Amino acid sequence: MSPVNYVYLAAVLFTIGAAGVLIRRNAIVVFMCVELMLNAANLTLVAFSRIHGNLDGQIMAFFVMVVAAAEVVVGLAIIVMMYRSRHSASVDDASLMKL
Amino acid sequence: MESLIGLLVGFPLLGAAVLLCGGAKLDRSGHWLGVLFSGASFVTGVVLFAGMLGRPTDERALHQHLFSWVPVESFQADVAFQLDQLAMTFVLLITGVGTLIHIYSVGYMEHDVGRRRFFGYLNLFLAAMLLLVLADNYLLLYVGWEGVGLASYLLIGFWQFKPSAAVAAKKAFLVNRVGDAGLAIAIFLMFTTFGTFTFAPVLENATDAGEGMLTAIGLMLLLAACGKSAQVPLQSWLGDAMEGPTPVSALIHAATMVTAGVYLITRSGAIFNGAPDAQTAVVVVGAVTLIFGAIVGCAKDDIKKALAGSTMSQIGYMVLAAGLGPIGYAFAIMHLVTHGFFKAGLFLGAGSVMHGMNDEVDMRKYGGLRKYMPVTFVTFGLGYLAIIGFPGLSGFFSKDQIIEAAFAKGGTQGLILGAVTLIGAAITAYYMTRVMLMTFFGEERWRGQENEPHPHESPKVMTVPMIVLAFGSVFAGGLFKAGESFVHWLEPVTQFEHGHSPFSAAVVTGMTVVALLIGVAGAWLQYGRRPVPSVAPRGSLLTRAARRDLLQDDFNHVALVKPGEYLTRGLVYADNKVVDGAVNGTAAAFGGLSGRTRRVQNGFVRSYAVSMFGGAAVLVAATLLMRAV
Amino acid sequence: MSAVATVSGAASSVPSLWTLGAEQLQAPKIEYAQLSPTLIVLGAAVVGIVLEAFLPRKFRYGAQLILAALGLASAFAAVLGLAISGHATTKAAIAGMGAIAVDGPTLFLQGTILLVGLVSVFVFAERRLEPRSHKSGAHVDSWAAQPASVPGGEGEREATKAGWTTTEVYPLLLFAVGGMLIFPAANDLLTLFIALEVFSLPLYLLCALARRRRLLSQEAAVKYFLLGAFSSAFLLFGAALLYGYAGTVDYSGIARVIGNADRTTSAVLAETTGNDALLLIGGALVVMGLLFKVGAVPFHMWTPDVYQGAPTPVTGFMAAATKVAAFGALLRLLYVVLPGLRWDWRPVMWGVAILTMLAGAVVAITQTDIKRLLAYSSIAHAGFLLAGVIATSRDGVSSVLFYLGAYSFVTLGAFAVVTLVRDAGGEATHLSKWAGLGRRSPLLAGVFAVFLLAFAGIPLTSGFSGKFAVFKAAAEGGAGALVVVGVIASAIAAFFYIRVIVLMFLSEPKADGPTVAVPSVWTTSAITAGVLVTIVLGVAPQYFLDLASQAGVFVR
Amino acid sequence: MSVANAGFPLLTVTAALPAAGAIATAALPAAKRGAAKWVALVVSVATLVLSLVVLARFDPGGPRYQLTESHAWIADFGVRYELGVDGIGAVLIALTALLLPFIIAAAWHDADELEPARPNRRWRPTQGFFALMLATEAMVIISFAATDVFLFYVFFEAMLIPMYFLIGGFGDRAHAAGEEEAAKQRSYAAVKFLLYNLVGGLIMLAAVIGLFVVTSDQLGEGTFSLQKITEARADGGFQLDTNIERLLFLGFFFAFAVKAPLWPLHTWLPNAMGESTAPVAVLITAVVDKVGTFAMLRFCLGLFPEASKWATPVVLVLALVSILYGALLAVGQRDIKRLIAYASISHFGFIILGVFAMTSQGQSGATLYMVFHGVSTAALMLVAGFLISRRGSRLIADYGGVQKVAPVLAGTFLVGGLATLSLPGLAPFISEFLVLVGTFSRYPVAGIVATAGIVLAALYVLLMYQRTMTGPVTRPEVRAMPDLRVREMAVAVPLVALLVFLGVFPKPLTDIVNPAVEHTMSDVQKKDPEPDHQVAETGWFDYKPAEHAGGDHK
Repeated sequence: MSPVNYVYLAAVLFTIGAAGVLIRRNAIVVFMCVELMLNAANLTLVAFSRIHGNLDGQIMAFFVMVVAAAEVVVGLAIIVMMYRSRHSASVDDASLMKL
Repeated sequence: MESLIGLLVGFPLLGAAVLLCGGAKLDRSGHWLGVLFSGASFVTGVVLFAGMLGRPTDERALHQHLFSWVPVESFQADVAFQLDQLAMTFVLLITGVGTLIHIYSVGYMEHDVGRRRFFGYLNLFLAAMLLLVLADNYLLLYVGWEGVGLASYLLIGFWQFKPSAAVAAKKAFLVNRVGDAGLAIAIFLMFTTFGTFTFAPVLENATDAGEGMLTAIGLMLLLAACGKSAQVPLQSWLGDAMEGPTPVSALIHAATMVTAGVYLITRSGAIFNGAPDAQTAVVVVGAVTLIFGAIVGCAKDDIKKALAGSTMSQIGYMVLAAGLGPIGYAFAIMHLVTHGFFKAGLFLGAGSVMHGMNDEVDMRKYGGLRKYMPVTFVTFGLGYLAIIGFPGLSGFFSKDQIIEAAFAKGGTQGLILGAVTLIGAAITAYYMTRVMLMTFFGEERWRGQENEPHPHESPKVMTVPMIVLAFGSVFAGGLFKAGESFVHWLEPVTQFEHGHSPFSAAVVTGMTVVALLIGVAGAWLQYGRRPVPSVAPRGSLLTRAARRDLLQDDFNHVALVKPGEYLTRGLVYADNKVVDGAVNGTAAAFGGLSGRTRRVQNGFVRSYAVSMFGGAAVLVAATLLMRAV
Repeated sequence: MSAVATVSGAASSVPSLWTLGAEQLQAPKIEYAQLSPTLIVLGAAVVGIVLEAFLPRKFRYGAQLILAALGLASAFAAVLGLAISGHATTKAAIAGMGAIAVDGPTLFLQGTILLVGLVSVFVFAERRLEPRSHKSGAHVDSWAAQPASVPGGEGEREATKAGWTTTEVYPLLLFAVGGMLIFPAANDLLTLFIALEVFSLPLYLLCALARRRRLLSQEAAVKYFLLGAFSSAFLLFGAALLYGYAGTVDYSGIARVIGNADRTTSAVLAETTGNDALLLIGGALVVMGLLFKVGAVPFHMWTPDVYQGAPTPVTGFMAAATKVAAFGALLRLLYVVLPGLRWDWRPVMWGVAILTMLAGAVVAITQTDIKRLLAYSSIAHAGFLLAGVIATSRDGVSSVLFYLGAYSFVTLGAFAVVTLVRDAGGEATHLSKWAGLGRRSPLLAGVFAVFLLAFAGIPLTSGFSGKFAVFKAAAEGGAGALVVVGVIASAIAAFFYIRVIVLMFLSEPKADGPTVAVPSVWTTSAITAGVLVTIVLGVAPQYFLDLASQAGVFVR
Repeated sequence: MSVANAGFPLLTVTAALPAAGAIATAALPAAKRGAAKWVALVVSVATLVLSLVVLARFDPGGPRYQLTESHAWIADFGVRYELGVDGIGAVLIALTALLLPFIIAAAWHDADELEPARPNRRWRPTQGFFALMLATEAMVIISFAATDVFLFYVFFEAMLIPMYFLIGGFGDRAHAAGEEEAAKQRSYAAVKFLLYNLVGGLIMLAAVIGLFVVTSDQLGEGTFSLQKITEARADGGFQLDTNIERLLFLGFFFAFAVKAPLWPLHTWLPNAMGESTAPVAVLITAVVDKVGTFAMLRFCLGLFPEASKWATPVVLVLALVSILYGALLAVGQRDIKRLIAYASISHFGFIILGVFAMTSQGQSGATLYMVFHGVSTAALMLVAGFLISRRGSRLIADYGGVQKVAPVLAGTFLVGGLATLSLPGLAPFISEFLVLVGTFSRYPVAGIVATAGIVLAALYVLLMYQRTMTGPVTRPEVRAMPDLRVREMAVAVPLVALLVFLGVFPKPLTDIVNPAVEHTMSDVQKKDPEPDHQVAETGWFDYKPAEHAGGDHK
């Protein structure tokens, strides 16, 4: 089947991820949704790489994975720190600063 | 010779500067200094006069160009003097009477702390008035015009601690300012029409301008004249002006300044000759004021106010005469001069009376003063006879001429004017007799009131000027009449043509005499035969109106003052609420907008994410849209 | 990537990493000289980590400080060297196998970023403001004693007593700077993305490292991190779509495809380029990712919170450097990649710019916290900068460059001043506390007033020169209406800058008002630098304008 | 140009001197409070001398702009540091330099209240006060001398900052509702002043940029140089599209109308003048605001003649409204300083009327008006300040009978007032009459309406004098009032003398101003309207005795 469908799938995944970010309260989950969006991007890259028949996309995908990993490190650190200081991972609790 | 002209103005101006800036060390000698300067000016005047008589008629006018004042392109205003017969007449009147009144004031103001200041102001007035009559162009005349206004303001309000005086001064200046605006506009019109406002070129070419323009200019000049000469409708200030010291009333508000309007009209004769409608307006104003002032004069119990009313009315005569054109100019000036003598004399007399009566002005508290102050009585009496036009005295000649000229105007207009002037003459006789009787005859109503005055004759320094003026009021008229001397003297400037009266001169004179007899008789019946009540009776409606100056102030109050107050209050409010409010409103609006928008920043990450997502969606959509369209 | 350049373009043969072995790949060619600034900084950062690991605590501060300062300084020297040797103009070129463009804008921005970084290091290093620790009596700075410990917990108390501080901030700063150096230089989408992450991640962490008000600090970190990650996901997806459209991530390559230079090279390309949706959506998403970083409406909402919560030195650094880097990237993207789409993105950017200017100015009016106020003002300024970006002319580029240079130093100085106004609870950022500051310490208040006037764009300050340059470019670029809006926005903005000045000078000092700490040479020098740049660029900007206009050309 | 550059940079020095003085004053230590005052005074006097040198060096018959200097400044913006004065600029610089010493002398003690009880190394209000004044002077002088639009704009805007602090930082302690409220009012006034002018300035900024754009695409490279642009227009190398010209004109005019101020943008002035100290109020209305009217004359007419003509009707109407509106509100004021402020608004109406009447009388009048209004307002306002400082109240109702206890004060006050109502013999009369004549000769109706203003002027001035100076002395505070002191005399008397002198002999000024006005008229390609019946000007020499003066051509 045509690789284009992967692109559509990716789009769907991206949307799901975005929706998750908007909907979920738990910081971890939100963060995972972000990762989902990144992976959707990966899928797109790979799919197009397949379509175009060049490797740039695939190479890029690997880079993204690495970056995602790094992001996880930083992100989890921050989230955990927040959790420890307020005993909740809800992003809505982190709303001291407003207006 | 020319170079002397400047001195006429220079002496009093110097005097004013010295006296006003001199400081307290001049307090003791200041007044004589003032007299000296005005006297010097008078002497200069006489010298110039002599010189002028020595020259043939068409070389009499002198001209002195001092310096270029405001040169801007075609607008060339010079400080230059023009001394022709008309100006000469005024110079002599102003400096002569002025000097006399200076001398008189030395006595009158003896005990006043501000005497130095007073003489400073008097000198300032002389300077301004001389500038007015000597100017060779309308702008310089305007300077003198407002200068005398200032002097009058300062002198009316001389006793500033009296609120009434301060208010009267302000009122006088304001009303005059209205007139001044008229003069200013007249000058604009001349400038835009002729490209100049110097007398000679303007007047020589007046007729080119066309009747419409001349009428406009004429009416504006009339407005100015009304303001300065207290003619209806701008007459309301003169009565209050009596708040000033009596010498001031004599000099400024009787003899000289108030007649400036007549001078202006006469000087601008060429313009009026070309604008019959304007002339008619002048005549009407004159006639109305003539009667108006006379009626007011009849009802006043305050001796100065009564005389003020009469001044108004006499100037009415002059304005009327001036409005008649070449047949009247000379007589207007002639009456102006004679009036200068006898009215000044009357005022000084009044002042002398007040001097002896603890500054009491209410004639109902006078009576029988003739034996206490004989000199005053005689001089005042002569002035009285002169003003009512008693045959042989100066007033008789000048007034008679005007009445004759009024008839000579011809047609019904002539008849009406003649009638008005006759009636005026009758009323004049009436109120002057009234003043005379209430003051010097009847029983002594001042006796037995608290702090009863001790009437006494005034010192020489005061009586001498009165005597001199009395001479003037007796003989001046005859002098001028003799061989039409005065008319011939002025003719080169003002033109003269004989009016053709429907009645012979004799008839007119007869009517005049009859009129004055009626007036005198009326007054005698009312005040001579039966005692004068020391409190004013309620009086008829007309009397009460006349006591309130025929409701002129009430009218102004309703028509101008009140609306003005409302307007300003309204504007002050509007300025705060509307003009300012608009701006503050805008600021407040932004504040509110800001307050509302910042609520979007609710502190929740997810809502931020929503806005980002939405933003992204819009961005994409917009981009696609851009391509679509 | 073009290192592993396309195998035979035929879609039939399935290319994969395994089949690569067959071909011998030529070793990639790296122009170390031209990349030296970045390399130096990143190298210094790595060394910094090592130092952090092995040096005993009491030496770390000094060592890190020196290292960071040296690293940045030498990097700046390198930039100067490159610029002088003409790499900004004549020898401008693509380096790193097409990954990095070394040209005028790059060097100008890198120079700016490095200077900003250097000054920030000074502000970071300030340790006069906080009271000494009880136990060791060591000086401490504004960094968390022990970030890992729970706020208000035992661990924190211990660490505070011991007078520990987080010296990791210097390596983190260096990494961030490194990323920022690459960001505006990135010449393909991948490098762009990597650079973005490289400078974002350290910033997320730095935000969380405040010594006082740690809850706020952590909250700032969380918000910044989540939203940052979110936006970078968008950027990445956009990049993917662009790649899908053009078949390459190389800027000039994409530009060529858009300018349909080589659409017909392959059937596939012909097909993918058939639908512009890929291009437009992709482009829009990438741009959005950058707009997030510059803090343009409606992607600005993180700015106030993060600026307020983060440690003030970090805020200053972020506000200045991030904007510079992000605008650099945005410029390159729009001018190099998407010039062909000008007629599509310009109207959209118009909208964004207007929104940003007005929203920033309006919302700032009612702010009560000085840091939030400055945050909103930075949003408004982003709007003004966008006006310059829209000019799409060489003048536009150079004016934006100049504005960035001017603005960044004003911002740094302003936030440095904020660090000095303190009360018992640390920095007194609430505006009411600033009342009557002019009476207490006229000098400081005066300096801050200068910065505010520069923000407001009063003549004889750098703010005015910058604003004039940008608006001029915009007007010449046919965006007159935008200039008018900008002027109105500046008028609104003036209102709240003046409000602060009024507060400082015209209102009576409060009894419980803040004290102004006397800073060490570090902060002093930072503020002085800010003032000097503000005045010089205000009075005699010509030299720098020339610099910017020479640097105004992108290499393609 | 280059030739001129060889010369000594007189204008720069004239402006630099007060600037240096400002720095010097500000630098003085807290203890040296008295010295600060003297430094400021001496510097301002020295500046006056320099400005007189400028007047002396200025040759009315010479080229339009003289003493020119031109140096590169910001090439990228097409900006040069270009100075040069025409007659108008020269006299206004002289006015500025002339008034400053009086303002400073009058403000001698104004900053004293603010001095802290115990000397404080950091807070030095006196030094600051006088430094700010000198700084303002420097900026005003530059903006009068600038022939480069951008240069002008820069200082036009920068000027706001010192003025802002002068208004907001230093007030007379004479507010009815106590010092607490006064402080509030002051900062409100200061902010209002700054915002109004800043908004105006920013709108002008848009126009300035627009000007750059049009010049750059018509002349090749963008320029702000007045000379360049005027020359370019002269040889047809530079025509603006009608609509663009109008937009640019509006941008400029708005800023100047705020500064001037013209109704309805005037509301900042009463607050600013009311709340600040009298000398500062003089600085605002007599010096700083003149930049606005001056700029209309030089930039609006000079750069956008067609648009100026296009806008004339509206501007005239606004000016007339200002005249009457200002006067009426002055009548309605209860606060002396606010009254004078509204009077000034009325006078600015006259100035703008004269500028846009586009006749040589009107514009010469307007220029002279700027100078004379400066002097007369200074006289009136400073004396009013002395009065207020004695009684500690700005309310007219709190006075009465002052003339009796302080005649000299009352006298100078009266002369100032009479000048304000433009009494002949005092300087303002000449300018006002010229403006009226000039306006009338082209727009008769406008001229007549404006003439109504002189009546109202008499009303508000004399009302104020009557209520404050005349009447019986009822209040003890008034009875205890001392007359003018030596310092105050030294301020008031010279101003009064100047008013009289210029009123009698303004020729030196008109000689300098007229040529400049001719140039402006040629900018707008306007000629004075010809009289309907021009008569050969018969000078006094060939004056004929008036035997045919009767005009009896029957």
